[in-house]
Amino acid sequence: MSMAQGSSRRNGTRLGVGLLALTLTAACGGGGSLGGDEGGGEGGGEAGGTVTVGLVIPQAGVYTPLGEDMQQGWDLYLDQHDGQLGGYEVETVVADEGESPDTGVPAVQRLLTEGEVDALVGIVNSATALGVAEQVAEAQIPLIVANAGAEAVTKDAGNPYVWRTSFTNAQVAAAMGEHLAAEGVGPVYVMAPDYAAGQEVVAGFTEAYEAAGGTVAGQTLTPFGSTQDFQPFLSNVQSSGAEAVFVFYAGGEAVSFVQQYDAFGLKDSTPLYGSGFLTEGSVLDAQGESAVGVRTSLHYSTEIDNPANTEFVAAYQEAYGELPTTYAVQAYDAANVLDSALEGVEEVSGQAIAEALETVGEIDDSPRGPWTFNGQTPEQTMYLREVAEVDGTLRNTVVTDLGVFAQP
Amino acid sequence: MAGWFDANLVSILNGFAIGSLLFILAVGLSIVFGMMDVLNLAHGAFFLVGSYLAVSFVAGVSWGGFLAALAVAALFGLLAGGVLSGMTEPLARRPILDQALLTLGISLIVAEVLSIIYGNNVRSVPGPPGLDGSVQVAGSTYPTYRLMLIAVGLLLALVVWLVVERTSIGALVRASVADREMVSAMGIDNRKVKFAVLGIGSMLAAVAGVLGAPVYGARPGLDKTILILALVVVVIGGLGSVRGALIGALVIGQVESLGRALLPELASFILFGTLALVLIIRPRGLFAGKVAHS
Amino acid sequence: MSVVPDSSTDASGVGADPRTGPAPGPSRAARLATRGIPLLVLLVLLASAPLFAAPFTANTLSRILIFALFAVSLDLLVGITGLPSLGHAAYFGVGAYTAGLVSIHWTSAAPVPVLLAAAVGALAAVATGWLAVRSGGVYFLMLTLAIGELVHQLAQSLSSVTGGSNGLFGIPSVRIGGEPLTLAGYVYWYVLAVAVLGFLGLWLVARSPFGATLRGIRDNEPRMRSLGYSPFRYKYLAFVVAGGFAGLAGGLFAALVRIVNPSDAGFTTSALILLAVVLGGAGTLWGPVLGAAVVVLVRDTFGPQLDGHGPLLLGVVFVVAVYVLPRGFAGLAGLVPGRRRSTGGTA
Amino acid sequence: MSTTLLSLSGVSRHYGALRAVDDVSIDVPAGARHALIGPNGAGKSTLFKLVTGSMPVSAGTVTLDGTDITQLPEHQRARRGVSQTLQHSSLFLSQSVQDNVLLAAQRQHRSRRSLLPRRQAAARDRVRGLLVDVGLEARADTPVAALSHGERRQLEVAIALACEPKLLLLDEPAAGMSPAESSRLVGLLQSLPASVTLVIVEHDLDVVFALATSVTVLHLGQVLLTGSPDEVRASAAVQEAYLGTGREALFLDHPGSTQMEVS
Repeated sequence: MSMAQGSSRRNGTRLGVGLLALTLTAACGGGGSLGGDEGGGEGGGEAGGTVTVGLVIPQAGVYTPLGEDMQQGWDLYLDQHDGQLGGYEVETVVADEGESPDTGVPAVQRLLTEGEVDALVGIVNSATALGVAEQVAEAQIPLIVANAGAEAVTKDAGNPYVWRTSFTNAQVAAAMGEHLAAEGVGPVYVMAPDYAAGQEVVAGFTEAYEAAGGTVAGQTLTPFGSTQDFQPFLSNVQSSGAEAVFVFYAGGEAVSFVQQYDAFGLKDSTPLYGSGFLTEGSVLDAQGESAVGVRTSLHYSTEIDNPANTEFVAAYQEAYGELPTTYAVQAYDAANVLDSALEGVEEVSGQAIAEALETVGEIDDSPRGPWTFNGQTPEQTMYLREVAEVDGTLRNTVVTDLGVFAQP
Repeated sequence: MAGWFDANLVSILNGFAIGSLLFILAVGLSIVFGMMDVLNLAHGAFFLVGSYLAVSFVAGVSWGGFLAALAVAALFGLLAGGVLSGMTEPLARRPILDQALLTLGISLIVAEVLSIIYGNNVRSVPGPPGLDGSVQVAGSTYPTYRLMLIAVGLLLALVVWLVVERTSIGALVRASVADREMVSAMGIDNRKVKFAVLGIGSMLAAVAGVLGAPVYGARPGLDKTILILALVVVVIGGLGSVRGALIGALVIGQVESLGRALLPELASFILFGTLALVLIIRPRGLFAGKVAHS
Repeated sequence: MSVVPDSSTDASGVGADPRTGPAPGPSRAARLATRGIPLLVLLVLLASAPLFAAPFTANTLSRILIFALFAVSLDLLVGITGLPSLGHAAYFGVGAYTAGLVSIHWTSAAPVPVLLAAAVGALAAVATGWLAVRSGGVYFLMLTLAIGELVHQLAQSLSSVTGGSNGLFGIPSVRIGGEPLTLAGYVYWYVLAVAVLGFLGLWLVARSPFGATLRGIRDNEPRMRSLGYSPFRYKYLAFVVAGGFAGLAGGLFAALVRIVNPSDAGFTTSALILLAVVLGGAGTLWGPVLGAAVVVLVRDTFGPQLDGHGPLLLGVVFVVAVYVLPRGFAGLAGLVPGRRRSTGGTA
Repeated sequence: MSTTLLSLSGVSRHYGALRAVDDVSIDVPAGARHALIGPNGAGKSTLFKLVTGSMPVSAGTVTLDGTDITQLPEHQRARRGVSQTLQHSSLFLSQSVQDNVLLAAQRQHRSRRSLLPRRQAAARDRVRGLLVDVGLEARADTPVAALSHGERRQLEVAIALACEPKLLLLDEPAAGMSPAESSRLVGLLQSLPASVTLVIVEHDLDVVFALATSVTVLHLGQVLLTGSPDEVRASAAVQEAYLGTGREALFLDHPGSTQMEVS
């Protein structure tokens, strides 16, 4: 197609006009984009009627399994509560977050400006959460982040409209850092993928671990998204003299890492610790036997012994035929939080919901145990988990709880 | 020096395992391009089909499953290559970019169909019985399956080498790379040659997918990563050259293994850095099979 | 030096056949009427869009304009010069990061961020282009891919500057005369103004003798050498110009989305924009504008509503486009009978 | 005829054992009309490539206007005034006749960096003049792909002249032309001022003897003889060379289009 068609410029104009007509048709519902804050603040349901929630989760790309879990957690809560939150009928609008902000930000923008939603729930990717934080504030629509763990979501980029029911990367890592130092485990080699979450985990772990007297044997940030084979890095672990390894990996990298850690013989000599995502969800099945004995820290496990969790796990298994994951719990709790907030809302608006979120207080019926908002992100119990076979399936058994941690 | 060698022996060994797999994958890509100017960006997707076939036939549980997966993958690859050959035929006189876009589109569709069939979870495949453990190599633990991969890879490399360099079919292939017009002037149907070469190239990709499954597993997105590695191998080696594909695969195998072990801080840059470096020194790769593409 | 006196033959030559030579007065006016007026109408329609388009539509239109400018800058390489690049997003990304950093750390007063974005985009092309344009064909494709991946990786790793994979967030709104532009409609007008100037710049480059030289290199590089042109120098210059305009588009992107992340400089963005160029019809400048519109609509507007089957739709678009639109939308327009201009072309 | 414009000294081009051009030395004075003749495979086209720089020499030096240009790349030689028409037509097929010539003319008329179309007027005037000269004025807007073979040869000449050459190398310019086109071409070449030095390879000896002031005969890559047209006609050695190739008919009049050149 490199041959120029130098003589058809005029036709382009005609097609261009056609395109414009197309976009105008698409815009027929709009009323101009120069007005004040009509972007959605006025949208939504009437009092006592419905509340429209935008569920923004990955339906394509590498994060799709997380999106599926979150959808199921969200749906389960609604099913258990007759499709109502705080007395309002809930209408859920699902949008595909995709893999990166390139797809996630427009998806949110679309919901904000024409989906007429009253609140947003979801967001796996931290960059997407950070990219929309200011926009949700401008549109005065609260966003309840149900996964993205970047510290900045509720700090540097935080505002009254951005809430989180999940965790922060450093929060999870710091719990393990304190624990390993207290147990006298070390020196520890630290590994994580070379992207923002990995860097936050490494920093969070190292800070907590060294503050409590631990010694780091070395650290490596591995190329993110292009590392299939961890052997080259594992050989550096072996020569560093480390007594234990702490890592943060998720998804395909978590599977490769845990399997190769076993296959190259490190599992027998050097115990493996990690942030909980290393063995969370479907990756655990793929890791198989290699994962047994791996210890991780996280704010949830299916094996937590409390009535809310027992009931939740049973209901989830019945509904979907599989064990819940922390991603499902985060979305489930987002629904729970909205439920409490909407109780006190007289007339549904984004602003009213955001204000009501301030007064939610302790969530005492969460499967993860009671937790509260602190700085609009959970202050919650961290659990030390160990992978073991229970009833023929691999699970993250709870060894002990590590105490309550806020966002560091 | 001996100490250094001992410390990095496993990395070097591992580089050969990766290199072997990459060669099986890349040689088809290279020859197809050299002969037919078809830049097959669906190559990675065919690899992933092979990996998922390994999942389907539970290749890790028995040798029967493993061999069945290999056979079905080979058959699939032949058929897919044949179909692709037919699909690219109307584009033969169009710029390379058109075929690249077509095959990129096909790879997106294949990957999406795979994710509909198999879901989006990461799947792992153990090695077949007897190869799923690890052995001691010079004091270090090394997975047995990867040792076999080196052997199979080198064996396949030898077979492809012999076929291309020593048989009449190979002579035809080499002549096609060097001068396509001359070959068609000799009365040989270019389309048949293309059909065969694309079929065999795609077959090798799917077979590599099965062979690679116990190492890389099967997951969405693996096709892209693998395709880029194979493209780098092919370009470093020189398009259309079997020898280039072999050297390129071994170089990239070591870069991805030994290189990353020695320079972990630069691990993210080392692959494309190597590519850029080779092309600065040799703008047409190490063993250009063809003088010019314009 | 004039080899043959041409003053006498000149007049008769032109007079003998009115189709040759520069258009005399009436034909020029007619051309203005047939081409200028629809263009003017289009511009007026585009400019008035925010008056009746919803914010999301204005936002989508802004995206389309930005990707259109980006696609046209790539068309200068792919269509005009014959250099298919798979790493053009590198310069788009460099421009976006530049504009973002300038806005955060210095000023977001228009047009400073976008101008600097264009300048730094061009500088990045100066630094990397000499390497890429030495080779041709698939090697050029792969080298640009490598450059793009290296820039992407750099953006990922230099997290203290770029924010790494979290992206560069918190980019303040563009300011005009001290007033921040927050509403979608005003941002759209800003994007429209800069993009139209960008299109004009690229159009002038493509129509100039420099553009003609690039086409000559595309069609027959050895011959250009024998005419006294150094293809390397021209290809390099084209690469730098294209990088500068891609940087400009990136600067606008940062102003619109107000977050920049490494994937904006990566392979996926490069491949998409190349698709836009080919879909629209390489070498026509206006074709890629339509291609970019389709790509943006498919990926950002329809894609998120397909339950995750956006990539499937994209794949089908690729395959169908290659067969149904062999010359892109431009080729489609060329099929309309009786539309070929017969007046002397200058392109 | 005083100064030497083009000087070849010991110029050779080897392909392994094959010597396509072997130790050729020729001096072409400024303003000369110099013809190169010889049987097929004599190395005429290869010699042209060595002069234009599209092929490097294996040995020897090429001097233009007193400057050694042996190491200069092709495009820089073109800038110093070396221009050529190629034996195998090498045009920009997708572009119009006018634009083809413009590509050559714009480099001369100091306008190649100007963005505004108005500034290109000088180059356009020159193009129009040249198209009239070669007889293609009616075809200015035709795409080259639609031209006949003879018309393409005419266009080649226009492009070569648009480079405003000091040294114009013509490789079988009349091949494939009708007698009328051919004589028009001869007229055009004859009208070129003395500031243009011509070197022409041509099988049509009518054309050669109508134009040439001096002739070099090449045989098997070597210079057999350089002299005036009359000397060449009379030379026994030249007759011998042609007879030896079984090409007795060469000195008879015949159209050049049947010639196949191997170089």
